[in-house]
Amino acid sequence: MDSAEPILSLKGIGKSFYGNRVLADVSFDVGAGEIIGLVGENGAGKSTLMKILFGMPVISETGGFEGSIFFNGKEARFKTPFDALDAGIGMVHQEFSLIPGFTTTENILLNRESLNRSVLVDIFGPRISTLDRAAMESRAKSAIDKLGVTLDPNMLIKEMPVGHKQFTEIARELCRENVKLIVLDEPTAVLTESEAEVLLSTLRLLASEGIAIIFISHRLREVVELCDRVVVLRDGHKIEDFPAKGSSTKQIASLMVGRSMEAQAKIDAASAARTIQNGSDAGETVLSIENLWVDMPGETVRNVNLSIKKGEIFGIGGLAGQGKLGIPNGIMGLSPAGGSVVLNGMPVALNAPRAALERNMAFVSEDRRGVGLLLDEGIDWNIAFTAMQVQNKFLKPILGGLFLWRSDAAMSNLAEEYIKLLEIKCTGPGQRAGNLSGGNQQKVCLAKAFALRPDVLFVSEPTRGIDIGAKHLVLDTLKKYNREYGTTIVMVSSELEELRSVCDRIAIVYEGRIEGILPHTAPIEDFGILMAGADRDEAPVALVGGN
Amino acid sequence: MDSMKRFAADFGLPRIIITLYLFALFLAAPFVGVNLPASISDTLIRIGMNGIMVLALVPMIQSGCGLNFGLSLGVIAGLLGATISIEMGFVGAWGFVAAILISQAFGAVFGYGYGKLLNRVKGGEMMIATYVGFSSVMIMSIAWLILPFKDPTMIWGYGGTGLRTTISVEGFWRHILDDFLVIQIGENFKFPTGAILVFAVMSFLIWVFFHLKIGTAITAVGSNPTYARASGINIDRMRIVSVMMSTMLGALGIIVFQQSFGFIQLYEGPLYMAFPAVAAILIGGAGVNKATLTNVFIGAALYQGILTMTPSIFNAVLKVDMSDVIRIIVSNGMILYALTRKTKVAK
Amino acid sequence: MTSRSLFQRSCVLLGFIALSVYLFYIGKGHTLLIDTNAVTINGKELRSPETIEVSIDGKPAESMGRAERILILAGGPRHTITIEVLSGDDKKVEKQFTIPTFMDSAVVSVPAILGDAPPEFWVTTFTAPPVEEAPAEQMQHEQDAPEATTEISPNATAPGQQKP
Amino acid sequence: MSSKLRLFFIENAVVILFVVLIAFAIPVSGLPGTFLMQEILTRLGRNTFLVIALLLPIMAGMGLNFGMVLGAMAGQLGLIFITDWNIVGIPGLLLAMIISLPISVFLGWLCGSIMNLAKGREMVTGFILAFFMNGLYMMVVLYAMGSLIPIMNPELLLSRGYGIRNVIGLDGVRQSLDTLIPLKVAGLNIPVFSFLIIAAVSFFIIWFRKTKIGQDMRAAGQDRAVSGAAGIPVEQTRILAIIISTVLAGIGQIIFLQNLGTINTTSSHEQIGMFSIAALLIGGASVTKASIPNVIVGVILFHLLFLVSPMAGKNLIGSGMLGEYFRQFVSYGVIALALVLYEWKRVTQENDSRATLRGGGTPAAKEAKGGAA
Repeated sequence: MDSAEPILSLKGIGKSFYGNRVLADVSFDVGAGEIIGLVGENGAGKSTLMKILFGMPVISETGGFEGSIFFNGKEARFKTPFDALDAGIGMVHQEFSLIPGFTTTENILLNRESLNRSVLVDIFGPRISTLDRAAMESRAKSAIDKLGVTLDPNMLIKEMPVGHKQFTEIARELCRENVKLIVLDEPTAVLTESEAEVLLSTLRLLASEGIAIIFISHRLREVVELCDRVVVLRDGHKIEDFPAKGSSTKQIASLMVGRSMEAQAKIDAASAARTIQNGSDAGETVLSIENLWVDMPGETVRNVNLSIKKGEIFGIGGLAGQGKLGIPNGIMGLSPAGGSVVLNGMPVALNAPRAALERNMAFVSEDRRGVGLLLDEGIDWNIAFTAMQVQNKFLKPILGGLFLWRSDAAMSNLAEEYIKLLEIKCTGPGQRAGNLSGGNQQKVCLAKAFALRPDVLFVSEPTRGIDIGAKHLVLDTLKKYNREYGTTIVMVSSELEELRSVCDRIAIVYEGRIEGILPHTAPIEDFGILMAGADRDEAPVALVGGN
Repeated sequence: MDSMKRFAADFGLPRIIITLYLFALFLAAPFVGVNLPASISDTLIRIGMNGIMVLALVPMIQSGCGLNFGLSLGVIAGLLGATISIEMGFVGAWGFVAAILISQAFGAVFGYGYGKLLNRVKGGEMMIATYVGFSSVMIMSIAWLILPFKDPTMIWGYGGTGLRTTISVEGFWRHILDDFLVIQIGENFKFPTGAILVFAVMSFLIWVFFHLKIGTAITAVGSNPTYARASGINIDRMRIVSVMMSTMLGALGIIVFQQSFGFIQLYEGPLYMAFPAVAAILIGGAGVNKATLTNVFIGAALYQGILTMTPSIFNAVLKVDMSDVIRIIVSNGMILYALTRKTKVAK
Repeated sequence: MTSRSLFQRSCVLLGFIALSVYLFYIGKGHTLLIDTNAVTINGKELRSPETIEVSIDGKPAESMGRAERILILAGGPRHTITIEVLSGDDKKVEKQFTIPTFMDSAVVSVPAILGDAPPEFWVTTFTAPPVEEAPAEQMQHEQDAPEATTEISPNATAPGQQKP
Repeated sequence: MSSKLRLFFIENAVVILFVVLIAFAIPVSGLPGTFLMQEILTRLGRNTFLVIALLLPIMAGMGLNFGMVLGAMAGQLGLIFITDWNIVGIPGLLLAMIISLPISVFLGWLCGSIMNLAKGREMVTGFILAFFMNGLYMMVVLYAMGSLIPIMNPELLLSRGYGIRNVIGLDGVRQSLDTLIPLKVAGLNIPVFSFLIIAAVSFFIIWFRKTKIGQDMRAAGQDRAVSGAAGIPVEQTRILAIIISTVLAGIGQIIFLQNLGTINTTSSHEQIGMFSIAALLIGGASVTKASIPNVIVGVILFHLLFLVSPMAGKNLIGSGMLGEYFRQFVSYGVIALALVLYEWKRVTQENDSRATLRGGGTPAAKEAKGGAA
């Protein structure tokens, strides 16, 4: 805790990708033996900050960054991750970067194995010498002992419990000669409660030995317990930098999702203008979901119960990794799911994308390039395809209906219509979707869903990674479609402000369950509580809060 | 000027070299005493012979199953069709049609099983296609020995069981397409209207197919399988349809080939049949997951052009026949070029 | 380090080259023509005994009459020839001789060896006499197999059973 | 106990299948035991080296190196030169190997770099590269040699004055390795020196696995991204694996042809890749895991089958050709089977690994189901 002279200090760090400002004037220090909790919603700039710290090539390729980094008192500009590693910064990723078929020792010392120098080195180069297994094992053991955990150095990674894998990665970072700072990105995301506890105590142990730690996590309870100070990032700005002691998860959560001034004005204006025409309990239920579970990697849905009113814009929010994205993917059959989903009184078959589409439900996926688009085909194909396959639109029967002939003319007319409607900037309906800008691609995905004239439209992260102008247009179009055609829209987004400005009611998902449903006019703090899953954990934190 | 550059870039340097090479051959022909009309007519005959085999690759490339090195499965179906039609004694046009019908039945069955297998190994199709093709050729070789064929023209001379390695279709349906409405200009220019007609009709049918609803779905599966799945397409069924089509077209292709070649080649005949067709469609500009009919036409014309012109020109000029070596280098060079392009689908 | 490894690597390279030359030298095969014709050296006419048994480098011995010539393949520059005279005073002679590397075929004269003529007379380079003998020998090696690329399938131009 | 037994059967399904097949075919073929033993001993000495050449690329995650044919071509060029210069015996063989070294290093480097361009489909690229280089090889051997490349011994050339003859007798070096240390035991002569060479190359492989470069290969083979992030030069390591494999294949081909006694210049290298890979797979190796016991067992089983099936075919159906085709079918079939098993396991592994990433997805499902019920 004695931060005589900070190991790392970031001064005025800024970064923008193609004119899109991602980080603005972020500065904070990390002293030796100090644990900093770095929190912020997805897209708040956390991962970009780490990429800048590690000198990832993607940063230099997109025009470098503003501000300066001081490491060990000296100005440091790491051009490649290896410079950062050699300087003494270790990184533990969320997905394990371990070799499954290697033992713990081999993984810990990957590419830094101790060799017994062979006589052939001069001729064939250093890599010809054989490995000194004994020395490797003792080095690995000493690193593991530093962690204060027991790991079998000869066990293969693929036979290891998840917790042990995490410790192996940390041990690998520890094994670097002059490690002074370790960055952990969502380390507890895949751990059970008990494993997480052991990890936290290990990190405290490391800190006590003078190693600085940056702990990135969405589990705010852990951040409060473990860290000395908490740095909150939102929309690329450092909002707060305060000692963790005495703070509460509720406070941190609301800081994370709190709104900057101009965004606030926008919401008040929008909500005031919109009369409450579809009140929360008026109108009959169009879609009711009971005990829904969805096996989607990183977005597991454990047990969700919802009922959505006809003509309503229903919002689903929550922190990253809590399972909000799993809900639409499960219902639309794209990820394995179970439970009961009833549309207009009739149950919908799960795990069958066709069934969901045939029941007039459409889905704009969050994974635009992967799921949402045919990058090699033209805009006309992209928009008309699903409607053609599911509702036989844009097809002319030939030979007396024996075959269905695709009418390219009808498809390009449809594309023209949506290009005008959504102001898609392109050279024409034939342009390949691949070379459209992010915003225009999102509009094409929307057009694809609108072409289906759905009763219920699921939209997932509609405004992620697109410019401000396109954001407004996309949201306005959704609202227009809801008003004119009465389409019920279920919008899943991590941008709470957007949800509050567009949706009537907003459900917050925490650890795969609905934590609570609030009207869009509810104060921001209430959302903060639900997002941190606070009410269930409030009790224990209060008890323990005194430490 | 930049449209020229863009055309050159996407047409690919090797393809430009090959086109110039062929062009040079055609230019050089008259000077070295090679009879140009005969060569052109020879090229056309060979395009008629191999065209459908090249066309057979389009469905699988479009559906993302990659280059169909297992085309020999279709060829086997064609051989079965031909031999059974001869065994039953059908002669002339009726014999030819019977051979095709029987071969389509076998092609469908083989294609279905082959498609099911390829669906299990998405991503590793090409290598498995190659060796499944090789092993099935060998099983058929054993079958040719055992199957109870009786027709004297086909079984070994001394009345043993098992079929001869090459069976002549002389008395049955030799040149039935090549001589159909043949246009004979001068004594050595012969335009095989029948064969070219069948090739054109089949290409038109394929063009129509890919304009239908199911064809569009198959193209989407090849372009982005997750997109197709999210649009309610049953990916596995579409892939199986494309594999069945490819195998059945292969069966038809080999029968058209045999009527012009004049002989049915059994046992290890079809072992390497897939490679010239794959090389041709790649020379035509197809990628590993995108193929159009223009690729088929340009590819077949270029490849067969090289195959016919090189021996005659080289013999005339250098008195040495390097055509076999050049064919190997050009065709395998093209496949290698295509394999090293950056594509995500169908390893 | 680089200068040291550069030096070591060039040593290895030179070593390989030296080894190849050495292998070429000791491996070079020669055809030895063992000859029992009479030969006159320094005015003295030397004749070979009635029947003898000759063996080169310990290979199985071959019996030879007078005025005969047999052909033996042998590798390397140094050879030992053991001649055992069967007719008359059964003397056994074992002599060493060397053949220059680039002398492909050499005539080894038995009478010269038996008659203790000076060593340089033992081996003479074989110059193929112009006509009568050469073709005979030439024919024996001629296995000019058919052209490599002829097609076996009946119709040569069409791509029958072709490798890809 | 039964699960371990079941696992044993699944792992060695291929080996067991072939042992049963051969046990059935040997009596039917009626070939005498001593003849089979002698043949197996000679073939072990002849082919094992070539099959060992396949081990390193498998370890480096590049699958079955169909491009080893390039090494065989280099070996043959070496033999052609020493036959032309008439260098005999062991020195001749050694010189042939030395000549083949630079050629196979270059071809290996070329093959490795092209495979790096087609990551994920190294095997089919190697397969096509082998055919492509075969074209170039034929151009060199049939047209360049004698005209551009001076060939001194006219007997090697075709009647047209250039291009190497189809069949070349290696009488200068024939059997020189096998008969170097003659040993006759119970009527069988055992090629002791060849077995020594095979033992030597096996120790080389075992030693190589222990070196840092061997460790890098194993790492790159299992996960290119992770080893790259750790600073291992993945691209060069993979190229090195292919270079060593090509060099060993060159030397192996020289040993193979020395035992055979003749080269047919245009075809004896083509089948070598496929036979060696089929032998390795019959020995129980897979596309990602192969060991020296797999090699030995594979060569024995493969060649036993190779010897026995034509005779078995003749006695069963009265046609030797049936056995011949059956032998070819087995070689192609075992490769197809190994490839299918490898891709099938890889695809299922990908789905399972996605499951584990879900942070114990399945418990979530059970819990919710529990909740729902």
